[in-house]
Amino acid sequence: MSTATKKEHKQNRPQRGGVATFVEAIRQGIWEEMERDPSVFVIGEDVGVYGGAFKVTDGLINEFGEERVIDTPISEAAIVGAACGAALMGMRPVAEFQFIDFISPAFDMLTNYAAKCRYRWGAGLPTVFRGPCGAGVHSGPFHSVNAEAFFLNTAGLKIVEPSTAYDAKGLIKAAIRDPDPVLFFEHKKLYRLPRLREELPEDDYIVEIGKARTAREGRDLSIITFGAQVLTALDAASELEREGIDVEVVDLRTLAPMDKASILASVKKTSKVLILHEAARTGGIGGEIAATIAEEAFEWLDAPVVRVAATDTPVPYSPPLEEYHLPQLKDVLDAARKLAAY
Amino acid sequence: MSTATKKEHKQNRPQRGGVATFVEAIRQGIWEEMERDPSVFVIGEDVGVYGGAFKVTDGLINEFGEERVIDTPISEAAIVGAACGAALMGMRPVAEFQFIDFISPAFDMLTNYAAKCRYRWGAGLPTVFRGPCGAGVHSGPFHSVNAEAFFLNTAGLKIVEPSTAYDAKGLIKAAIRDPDPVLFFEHKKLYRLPRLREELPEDDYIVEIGKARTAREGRDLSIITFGAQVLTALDAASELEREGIDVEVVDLRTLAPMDKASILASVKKTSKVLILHEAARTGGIGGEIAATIAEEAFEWLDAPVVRVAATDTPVPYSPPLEEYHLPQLKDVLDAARKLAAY
Amino acid sequence: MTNETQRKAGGRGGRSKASRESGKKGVAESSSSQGSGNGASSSGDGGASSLEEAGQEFQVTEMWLNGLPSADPLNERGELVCTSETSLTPDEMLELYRYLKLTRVVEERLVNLYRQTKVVGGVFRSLGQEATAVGTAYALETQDFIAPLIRDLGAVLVKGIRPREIFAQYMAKAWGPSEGRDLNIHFGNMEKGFIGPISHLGDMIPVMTGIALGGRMQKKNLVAVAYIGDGGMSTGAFHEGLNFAAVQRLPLIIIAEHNWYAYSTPTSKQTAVKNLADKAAGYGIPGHIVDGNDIIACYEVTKKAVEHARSGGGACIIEAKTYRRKGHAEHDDQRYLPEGELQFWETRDPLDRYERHLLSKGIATREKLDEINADISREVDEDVAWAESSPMPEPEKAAYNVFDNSVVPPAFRPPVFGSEQ
Amino acid sequence: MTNETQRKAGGRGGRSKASRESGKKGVAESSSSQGSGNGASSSGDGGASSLEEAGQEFQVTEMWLNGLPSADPLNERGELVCTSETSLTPDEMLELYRYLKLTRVVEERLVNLYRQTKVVGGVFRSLGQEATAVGTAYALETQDFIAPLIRDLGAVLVKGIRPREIFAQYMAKAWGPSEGRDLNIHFGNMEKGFIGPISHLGDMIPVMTGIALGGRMQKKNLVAVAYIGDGGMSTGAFHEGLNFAAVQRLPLIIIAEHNWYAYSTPTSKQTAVKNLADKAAGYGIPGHIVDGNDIIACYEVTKKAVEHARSGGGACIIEAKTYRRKGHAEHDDQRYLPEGELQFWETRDPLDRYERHLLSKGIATREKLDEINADISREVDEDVAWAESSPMPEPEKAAYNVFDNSVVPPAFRPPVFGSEQ
Ligand SMILES: Cc1ncc(C[n+]2csc(CCOP(=O)(O)OP(=O)(O)O)c2C)c(N)n1
Ligand SMILES: Cc1ncc(C[n+]2csc(CCOP(=O)(O)OP(=O)(O)O)c2C)c(N)n1
Ligand SMILES: [Mg+2]
Ligand SMILES: [Mg+2]
Repeated sequence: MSTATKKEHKQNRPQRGGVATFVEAIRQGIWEEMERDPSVFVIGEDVGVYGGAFKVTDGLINEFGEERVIDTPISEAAIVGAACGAALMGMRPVAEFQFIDFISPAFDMLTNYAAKCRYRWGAGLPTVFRGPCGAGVHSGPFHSVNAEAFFLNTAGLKIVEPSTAYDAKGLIKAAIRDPDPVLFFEHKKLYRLPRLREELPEDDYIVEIGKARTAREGRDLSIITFGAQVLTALDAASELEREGIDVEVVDLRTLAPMDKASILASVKKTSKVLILHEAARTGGIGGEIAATIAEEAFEWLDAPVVRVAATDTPVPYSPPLEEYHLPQLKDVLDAARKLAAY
Repeated sequence: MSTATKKEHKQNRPQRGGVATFVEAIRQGIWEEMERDPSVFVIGEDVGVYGGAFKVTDGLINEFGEERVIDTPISEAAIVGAACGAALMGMRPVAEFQFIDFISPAFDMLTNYAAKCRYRWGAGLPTVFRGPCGAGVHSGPFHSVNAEAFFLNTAGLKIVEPSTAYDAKGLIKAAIRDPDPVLFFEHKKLYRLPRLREELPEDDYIVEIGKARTAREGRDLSIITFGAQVLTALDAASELEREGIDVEVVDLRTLAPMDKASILASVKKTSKVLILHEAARTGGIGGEIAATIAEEAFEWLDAPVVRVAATDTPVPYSPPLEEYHLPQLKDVLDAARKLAAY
Repeated sequence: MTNETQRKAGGRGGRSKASRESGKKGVAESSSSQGSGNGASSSGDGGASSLEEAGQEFQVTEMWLNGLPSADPLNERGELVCTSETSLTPDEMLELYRYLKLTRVVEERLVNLYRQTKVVGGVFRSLGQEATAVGTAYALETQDFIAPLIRDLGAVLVKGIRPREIFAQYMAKAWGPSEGRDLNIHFGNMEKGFIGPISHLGDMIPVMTGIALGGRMQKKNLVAVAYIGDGGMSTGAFHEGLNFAAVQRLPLIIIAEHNWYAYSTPTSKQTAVKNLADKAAGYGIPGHIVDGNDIIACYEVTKKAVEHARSGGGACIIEAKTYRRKGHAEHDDQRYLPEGELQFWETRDPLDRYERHLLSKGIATREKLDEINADISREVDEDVAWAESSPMPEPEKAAYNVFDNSVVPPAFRPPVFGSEQ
Repeated sequence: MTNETQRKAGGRGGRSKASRESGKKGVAESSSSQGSGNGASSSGDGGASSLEEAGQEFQVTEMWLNGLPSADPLNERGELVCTSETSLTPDEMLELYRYLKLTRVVEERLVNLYRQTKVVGGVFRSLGQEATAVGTAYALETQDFIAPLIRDLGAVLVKGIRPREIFAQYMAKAWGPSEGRDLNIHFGNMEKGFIGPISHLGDMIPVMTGIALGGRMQKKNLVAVAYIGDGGMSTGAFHEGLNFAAVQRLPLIIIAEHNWYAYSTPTSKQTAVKNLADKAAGYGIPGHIVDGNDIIACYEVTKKAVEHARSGGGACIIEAKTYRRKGHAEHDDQRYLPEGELQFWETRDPLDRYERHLLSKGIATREKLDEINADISREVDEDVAWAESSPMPEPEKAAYNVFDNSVVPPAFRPPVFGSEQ
């Protein structure tokens, strides 16, 4: 699939803040943390001279050298294991998966070693495991995964997925400073999306892990979502506004530990919930969200909890098939209208 | 942890039916399928002369030889990959994980190769991946996992977990005859539990994959569960009966594809639901069940959907800690009483 | 002399006895299968580590010579050709040419279609390394199986997959073998002995171990050939799969394509061995080294390995030294290449070289080759047209075939509030 | 001669030049680090594959001799002792004895406690292979790190972990280092350079690669030692971790404990190589072979490897040939053992052997050893008493420390209907 292109070289130090794309915001965040803290280093496949498949680490090697920007063999389990070992020594690794699909060979290292170390003997592992996730760019079954649900049942892993440039920078910096392992998922569709270009503060800032964000205030129903689907939700909201339906959009930002308080607050406000995610419906994170609501906000509900998600198949390659598989704006509108009318 | 003991040798052919334990029922099922179909073979670590860590494959090598009972190196990814390759050739492998905890190094092979083959190019893989799961026997963080939720979001894998000897035999036989990959989880606590000894039919039978079972009829509330927790649910039901609470217990048996119809039928009958599972609460399969109910049976609900599960930690080793972590009878009773009183 | 000292030592050193002997055939044996193997792998501070230690300053000869025959096969005019010792008939050699050229032409067409944005997703070229895929696959029988890499289009064509299937796949069309569900060569054809790969590198090694295992159980006398890159060999799946095959003495042949890069990563950052074939020693199997740009040498070494495997000799590794002249995919700017490297490899182009071989050895006339090329263009034109004429898949088709739909229904999008309301 | 022919060839063959030379120290070098290495690994159809091909009929000498020094070190009376060439002082040799004996005694105590059902879970013995763990670990400095296997209790004790911690762990007590959260040696102590393993075999190799990587970044001059079994080397994690360490030339030493079984699986079903050290060749690093029951040889070979690694020489594999005399765990009936195997290995018990060595070489008197043993019993009695006096953990403690609780609250069981009602 087409990743970064020749034109986009930004070998040099990124500016501090200023107008930035989603990818540039993450690059700024990592760069600033490496300047701030010598124990921070980057490790992964093709992250050095090449600057990463999506150029997230572009230029870092020129600034920080091979010692702190490490190209590895094609060995995801070793990347995770080595990151954990280095973290035990007091380093703060930021490990890249070239695509989040390739986190799966490291599933064991993440869920059994990284996740359980502090619990077993008090050894916290300040580690970040990041990479491009998500579908919608016709990359087929092996370059499109949304992996959050694979890890949600394993205590000890934080999961973060931003949807704005501001949050991306603030959250990657928070993740790097976090005392525990953080899985940081970046939807590849957002990296260079003009719509997400925004002015970032010059000064150092972080966005706290574990806190959702109200992307849009509304009274009639809540769409609870995250990542690239926040944009679908916002588009649906403006369209529904014209129909007199006032939609609130909650951007979770952190998927584990989940911000239950914000979810429940929104539900109690609107009494109707639509959960939207890009991964397959069955076994997806929507189940956890719906269960939490059905359990803790039952009395406030005026309608069934509705999930809009991908169909229960792998992510197909061909555009018409992928479009059928993925949740579309029309699916959200349809569900929202039925919910509103319920 | 203590697995099988010297006394238990059953090197010879098991009887057809008769009174059998849970482990013996599975052994009977595999044995009979190997007799019936020469393409069925067993592959895994120590499954040959040793007969498997829990003796599920005991004696098979004497009967069927090294060609069809294959001891492998400690290579779970290779076990799964080789099983898939052999299945492409028309064989029907039954692969054992010594403990289901060790399925994690094969997560990639299972979710990316096994699960997607038919969808990608029509090559169905009749494969069974089985092994002992579950906690409660003080085996610590790495010999106690309940892994169903790891796989629930990956389309293409069936997941089965029986709770009786009859079902165990009928389901392992159905799994071996199934045209698609089946993950078959056997709770190690059930293997030799006297309570589960029962008379099995002499004749060949299977239990259909995808169908839940009503383990107990009731009017007041439904406990939806599976595996070893079915016993906890039944114990709770009899205790609550004395208090005049009539509990229905649904044993899912198959976790994917889930028997929604049976779940919804029970909910519509009792209007109150308690979901019980042994894995950690957050991100567990209970979320999917609760979401399905909140979405499709909302109008029939008279109370919040309650989940009783393990706490969100690894499985600790020391008995008092493990007891705190795992759902206990008292937790089920407490939740059921509150639900009934709601 | 220990491996470290080898790694430090410079100079070209001498060729090993083994490789000198087999030099005529462009085939060497590595330390793993040779007492004198260490000679071979200590021969010059070659390849990877020379690039590494010279800080990316390119050292053509050492990089190239390392582990390979002492002398390139040359024709009378002193031009680089292919090994002349072969059991191939002239007709077979022409067929081999046809596949080699076809591979190049199909890929060039794919690039055109890509530029016309008719290809969905990326195009991954094998420019400069086509001889490895074509030559090795040509040594197989119909009952044998291959699991190629994305860059082994040539092997797929040799196995009988038609260009139209490839074009349709790349264009995500309904008539493609995966009906638009997966991309490029990600499909399979059991009748033709072709198991398409998945993206996750290394995973096909255990799968091909299973193909060989199943084949043995069924008394099929087949050989399984799995292609893997210098990068893919670093995966755990590669290790587990090959180790298991070696223990079981299964007929699994690993074609290790040493094209010097894994995406942007040079081999020196992938492994500390000199030759990928050296890895065979860790599995107790033989390792062979061949000039991957000498199509006849590739055929010959594979032919022997196949016979050996088929007769119960077990697994082996064949390292083909070649070079990936294009970037990882079309978007890759190759900024990581050292000066002069590309130019050197252009002079070793496997197609030019084989053409020269056929002509100067009088195996074919220019006219004959033109005929073949014209024929190829015709076929490719037809197949592109066919593929373009294919419709895109019906959206709803996406719901089918997750499971056998006679057992489990298709995965349609459920109605809001579910099927129960 | 290729590996196959090696595998088929029978007979003992001659020792390799390398191993003959280093024989005095009970240390041989394998093909991976020796030009003459193939000699070593072709020396006799030894080890695994002899057992395999003889259909489990035991062939002591070949199994034993394969890859090892030609001659066992014997004392005047012709009894088996340890290598006499050593830099160890008499006091150090007595300390070494203390650790060796302590390991044996602690394990025997654990078995008693197990029989009294005071141990929760299983007991995994290292009976007969204690010298490997103790001898290799004794060669390390305080700043060095180890990741032992479950059977390397001896290494853990050498690293300064007290028996009481082990007893408390096995009994799942609150005073145990993991406070009852994990079992046996599944804990760690960064100050003492001890990283406890997890159950998943192979996973500690990448982790120790990271320890070495982090140590280098921090300019700590440390060496990382990872223990792995004949079985564990078959895992993908082992391959990925060691390969990465080799590429980075990190100071990682792999102690490959060749104790002939992985649970019930013989080495012949685990790998097709003769010597585990042969696997070093696949990583471009040296491999060494040592008599794992000769505690001094284990110390010496590790000492050299550590110096080499510390001075920038990169990773290596040390294969220790030893034997697991007990079953995988207490419940294992060892039904899979060939006749005579146990008996043979009893005669090579590393503790008897070292005691004999110390006495017959006049390094220690019987009285001195008795003194040490009395001292050990005293310590072990005390520590068992201490551990038994520990309470079991408070149930609620189970909720703490999944995350840093100053950031994320403990994971208590939530109230029914949730915190919101
Ligand atoms: C397990 C895994 N990790 C990462 C990737 C991403 N990736 C795709 S191709 C590639 C480089 C492959 O290099 P090599 O194995 O040498 O094959 P070549 O492209 O040179 O033919 C990488 C890293 C992958 N496909 N699989
Ligand atoms: C990845 C993985 N698979 C399976 C197991 C189960 N298991 C525990 S110990 C063991 C045998 C280990 O043998 P070896 O590596 O030779 O070590 P030894 O017990 O001989 O010291 C097995 C298969 C495991 N712990 N990890
Ligand atoms: Mg390559
Ligand atoms: Mg062992």
